[in-house]
Amino acid sequence: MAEFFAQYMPAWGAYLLTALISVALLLAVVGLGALFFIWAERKVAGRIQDRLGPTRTGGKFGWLQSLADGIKLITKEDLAPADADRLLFRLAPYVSLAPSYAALLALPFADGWVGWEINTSVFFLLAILGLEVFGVILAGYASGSKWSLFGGMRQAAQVVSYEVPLGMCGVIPVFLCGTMSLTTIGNMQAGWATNWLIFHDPFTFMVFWVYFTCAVASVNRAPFDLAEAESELVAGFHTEYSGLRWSFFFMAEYNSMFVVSGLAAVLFFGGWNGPVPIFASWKAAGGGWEIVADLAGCLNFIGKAVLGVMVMIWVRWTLPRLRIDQVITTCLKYCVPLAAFCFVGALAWQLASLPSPNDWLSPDPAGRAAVREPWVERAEDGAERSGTSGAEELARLAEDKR
Amino acid sequence: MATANREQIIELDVRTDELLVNMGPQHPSTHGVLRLVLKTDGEIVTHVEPHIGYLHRCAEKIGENLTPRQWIPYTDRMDYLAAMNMNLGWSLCVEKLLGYELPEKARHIRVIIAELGRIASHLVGMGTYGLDLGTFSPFLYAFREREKILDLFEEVCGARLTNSYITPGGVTGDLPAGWLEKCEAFLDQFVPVITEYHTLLTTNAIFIQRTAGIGVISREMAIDYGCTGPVLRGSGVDHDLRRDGEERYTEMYDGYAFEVIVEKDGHYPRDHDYPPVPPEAVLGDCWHRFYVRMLEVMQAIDIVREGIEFYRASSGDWGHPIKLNTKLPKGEVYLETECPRGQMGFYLVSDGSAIPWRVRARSSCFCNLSVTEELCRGCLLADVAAIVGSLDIVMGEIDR
Amino acid sequence: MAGLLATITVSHYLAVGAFFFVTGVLCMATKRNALGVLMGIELVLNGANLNFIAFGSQYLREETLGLDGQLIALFVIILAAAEAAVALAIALSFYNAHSTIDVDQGDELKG
Amino acid sequence: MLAAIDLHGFLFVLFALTACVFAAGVLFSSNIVRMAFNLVLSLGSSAGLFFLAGAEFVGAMQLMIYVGGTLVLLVFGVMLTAQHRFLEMRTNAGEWVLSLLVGGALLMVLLQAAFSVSQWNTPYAQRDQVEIDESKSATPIAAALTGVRVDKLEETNPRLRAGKSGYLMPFVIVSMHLLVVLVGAAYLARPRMAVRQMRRGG
Amino acid sequence: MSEGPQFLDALKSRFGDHIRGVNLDNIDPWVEVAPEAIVEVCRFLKTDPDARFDMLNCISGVDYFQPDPAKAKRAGFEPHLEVVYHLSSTITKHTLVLKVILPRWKDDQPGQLPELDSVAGVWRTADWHEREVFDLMGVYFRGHPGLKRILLPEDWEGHPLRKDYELPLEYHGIRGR
Repeated sequence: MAEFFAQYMPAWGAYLLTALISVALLLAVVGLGALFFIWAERKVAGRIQDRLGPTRTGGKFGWLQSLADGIKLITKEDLAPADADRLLFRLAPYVSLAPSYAALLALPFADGWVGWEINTSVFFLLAILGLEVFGVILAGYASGSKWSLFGGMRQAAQVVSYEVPLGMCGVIPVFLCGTMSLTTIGNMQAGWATNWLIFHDPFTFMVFWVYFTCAVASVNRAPFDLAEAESELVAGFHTEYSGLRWSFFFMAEYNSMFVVSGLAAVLFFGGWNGPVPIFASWKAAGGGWEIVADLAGCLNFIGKAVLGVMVMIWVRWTLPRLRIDQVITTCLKYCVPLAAFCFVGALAWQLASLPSPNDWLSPDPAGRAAVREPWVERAEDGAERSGTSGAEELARLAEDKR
Repeated sequence: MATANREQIIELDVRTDELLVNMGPQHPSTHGVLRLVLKTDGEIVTHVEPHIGYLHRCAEKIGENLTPRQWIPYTDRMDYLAAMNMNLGWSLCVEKLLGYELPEKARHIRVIIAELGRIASHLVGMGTYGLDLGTFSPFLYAFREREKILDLFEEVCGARLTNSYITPGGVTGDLPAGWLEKCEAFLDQFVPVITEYHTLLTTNAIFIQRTAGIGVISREMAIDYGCTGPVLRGSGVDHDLRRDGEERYTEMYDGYAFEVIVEKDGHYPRDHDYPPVPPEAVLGDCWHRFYVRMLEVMQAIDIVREGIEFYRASSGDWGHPIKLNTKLPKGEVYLETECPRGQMGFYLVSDGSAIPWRVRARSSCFCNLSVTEELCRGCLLADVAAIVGSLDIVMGEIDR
Repeated sequence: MAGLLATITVSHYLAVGAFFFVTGVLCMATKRNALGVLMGIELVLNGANLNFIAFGSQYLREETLGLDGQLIALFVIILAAAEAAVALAIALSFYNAHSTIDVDQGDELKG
Repeated sequence: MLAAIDLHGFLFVLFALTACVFAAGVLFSSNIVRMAFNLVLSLGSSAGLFFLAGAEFVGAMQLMIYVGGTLVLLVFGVMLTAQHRFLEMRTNAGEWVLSLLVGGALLMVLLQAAFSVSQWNTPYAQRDQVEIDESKSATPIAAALTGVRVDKLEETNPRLRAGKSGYLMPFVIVSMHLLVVLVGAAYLARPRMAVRQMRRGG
Repeated sequence: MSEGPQFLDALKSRFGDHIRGVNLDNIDPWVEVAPEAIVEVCRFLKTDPDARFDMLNCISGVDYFQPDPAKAKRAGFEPHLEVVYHLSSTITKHTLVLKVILPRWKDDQPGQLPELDSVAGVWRTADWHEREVFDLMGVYFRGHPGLKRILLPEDWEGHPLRKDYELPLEYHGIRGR
């Protein structure tokens, strides 16, 4: 995009403009996403509970309810308790929101529609989502309230434990595709739904559920919402917060939900590639058609991610909360061993070249082997030139990869 | 299922600082204005001290200045979730002093109303217990049904919460025309709804994990602490005043067929059409208390159905409330009734005037709550909410 | 400043690394809180890591350490994690025994 | 491309400044929780420096293990032992002066060393032309761990190019070390006290 | 309302003079026990195989005092305090009422609370009930594990269920009357 703008203006301006557009778009995802998800949560919860949810504000379905809430929150007094560590208390919501927002940087919305094309984006996403916990811990500590402190401690224990199985689940699609780049992983699942990694083999199917459980736990949603556990800790880490600062925690929470669901969509559900390859030919046509195809892909991706968020909402309004020791045991006793088992299983499936549904449905898979990282070619060149054992090994590696 | 002397060792792997935490009086899971002062070591609660009295409204002192009928509204405000049953207890106590014989029809009205009150009360108990464990939806499902019962109450007496319907000498008015049909219609649609509650709570894996084996009150402990109602029966004590109480109360249930909901040899009387007891559950734990309540709802439905039949068959009138200034004979009486939350007792001392010399209300929740101190020692912070919730207390009744 | 902007070299990375190192050493020297000392160690290790990364970066020099720099940085990070776990365990165990985390009071060698 | 503004330089200054400022914050704050908070930001900024230097995997690793894991653990420890009397432990002024003098001298020496070598000091002219991919994706790093070197393909020295045993041995050593360390940590923090509670069932 | 005479007889023969009277005419018959014997009587009633009063339902205090001197003459009782124990059994389903008569003030000195032995060692539920009686009626229970106010604030003065109680003029700046 920067090159495109550079034709019309100085280079620095083009760069700035590009950056601004990306930032604005991602901020819109955070802001509008939070508005929509809070509204959706209230509507879905209402329906689950035989109520209507918001109905008046903004017309028939209470569309503007979240916006009205937002206005109310902005006008509310921003209180800090007397015992609080003022500086950290004020900073904590931003510390919570920033990583959640930064995670969107590396999340591709369609082929190439990504804020920052980074080769290790799966890893980066998981890493930066883990940082969100700092905001919660700081809020818990700085509030000067014991309930908040409990919330912060619970969150610390929970997130550190759940990062392990979450990472293990994320690794499985990574090694199936041979890359950590989300864009590449998404593109490799082009074609029919059978090419989605969740249907690749029984182990990936199983690991998706482990991933989803851990994702719910890592974004602190019921039944793992121990840090805010209303009936035990009043409101946990955000007990003492009010007004806009309070709402930042919620923006961070909903955004993280969107990010983990989006990650699930890319890792397991083909990302922007629909169950039916309608736009494949458009994409190939290039030019304006390509943009249309990408737009459709983007909507497809957002739809999948929103679906994930909706499932989380559904779960929240259905299940009771676990106890802290049960949360940790669930992680250590079930999630970690299951993830490890699926890891080994999926590895074995791949090594034994066992079939995946795509093999007989579309004999010429669209994606999988198409990705060649640049170094592979250089490695092949080098192997030709030198003929040394190490390079040969590398060439063989590259061959396997194909 | 019944394990004796289960010993639990709680390990404190890292010694942390002891925190003194004030749970309540404003706390989401203390059911009103209960204040628990907790000493915790990390998440483990080492000491609990309940502080009550935040809702003390001097009901007993007020009772010394009012005639028995005037005091009826004050009984409403004790257990405001089962106001009808409170009215009933006080009315029976006054009638016992007066030696009043109740007409047949009034007796059946009272049974119907009292059992509906039991259902309404247990629905709140169930719903708020869900809240304590972090699930919101069953609470609203419970209130949805409770509202229908309150609608029925409203039709009978004009009030939904503080009914003052049952009164010494009978009730304040006959059941309105067509009410019985509405009541039956309600019961018919209510029975299948209970399955929902069982799906969402009783048989839910997380619910069982959170309640089974938690807060175990042994038989002896329950009796020793004076626990009554579902808390007592949840510990396996076969004691229900509707069957074992004194005659003035039990004769109300003459002709009604019901079994006391208590576990015998691993089985509850009605459990053929109910989810089985999970293997993790220990007799006397939170799960059993909850389960007893759920079964009592079902039992109350049957009693109401019977009551409706009896009412239709009965003749006579619905009783005559005593005059406001009826002179009470000199003497003293004590009467306990089986209210939803336990045995609610009223003690009335009369010096021969129309106004009692002394009125005393023996609160069931008061005794049930006194167990927490021993029960919560060594449990986790989250269990405190689960345990206190399973006792199903109403602060209005405790503080009076 | 303008010149600096255009010409980031290995030396600049080394300077930042040096600053980290010195800060870390000072932390270790001055902090009385055991966990503060631990944080100083983390700073020192991170300073070292910066140097490895700088020498291994192909953006900065023609002659680089290549992937060795990054690999060593990875090892350092992992070892730092292990070290933090042990140090934390020691600190907590020290706290259990002495009810303080002031390292100045930890001169007796029994728990 | 976009030569007029040196993005790399700008971001470097940004990250380096924040990293240094927060590192100094660790040193100068006396409240342990604020120290931890400063350390988080400082290490996060240095992860940014890693990204700038092209070590994206290491940068993400820094974020995940260092910041997300180790420091959360550290803060957890802080909270477990955070009594008010330990939250603020001040060092006396004499110690401060002495250590700042020594530290300043050390910093001078190190800076002198950093800028003295001309090879390190000269800007890399072809930087804009560099297309690096080895360090950006994880596979070459993993290959290098096993001794297969992608980045040494152009190496003329056959011993270097052919690759060595790689880092498998250190990797195994580190793994064993980690295992021992975790067992040791668990042992150190083992249960010392046990509260016995009788729970009676009927 | 079965009044098993066997344990009443046993009670009488065992405690003799400590059983001050048995009133079987009242609607709820009651047994009056001497203050010094209350713990022993309760322990006997709890363990006696015929009685098995394992549950203490209620402890109530009743203040027999007519503050209005005009009515006091017709009141028909001497000023005194009664502590009433309502017992029942979950096994035999018996009920029983015990009464202890105490002076309104210890040694007839106003302000000195009358004393009675605590039965908290017999039934643990007595703990809270006795606290309530102490709080509202002003009876000091000797040997109670932690006798302090339960319903009223700990710094409240007076015992409101006494007939001569007057509401304080103010409490922490709140107007009382």
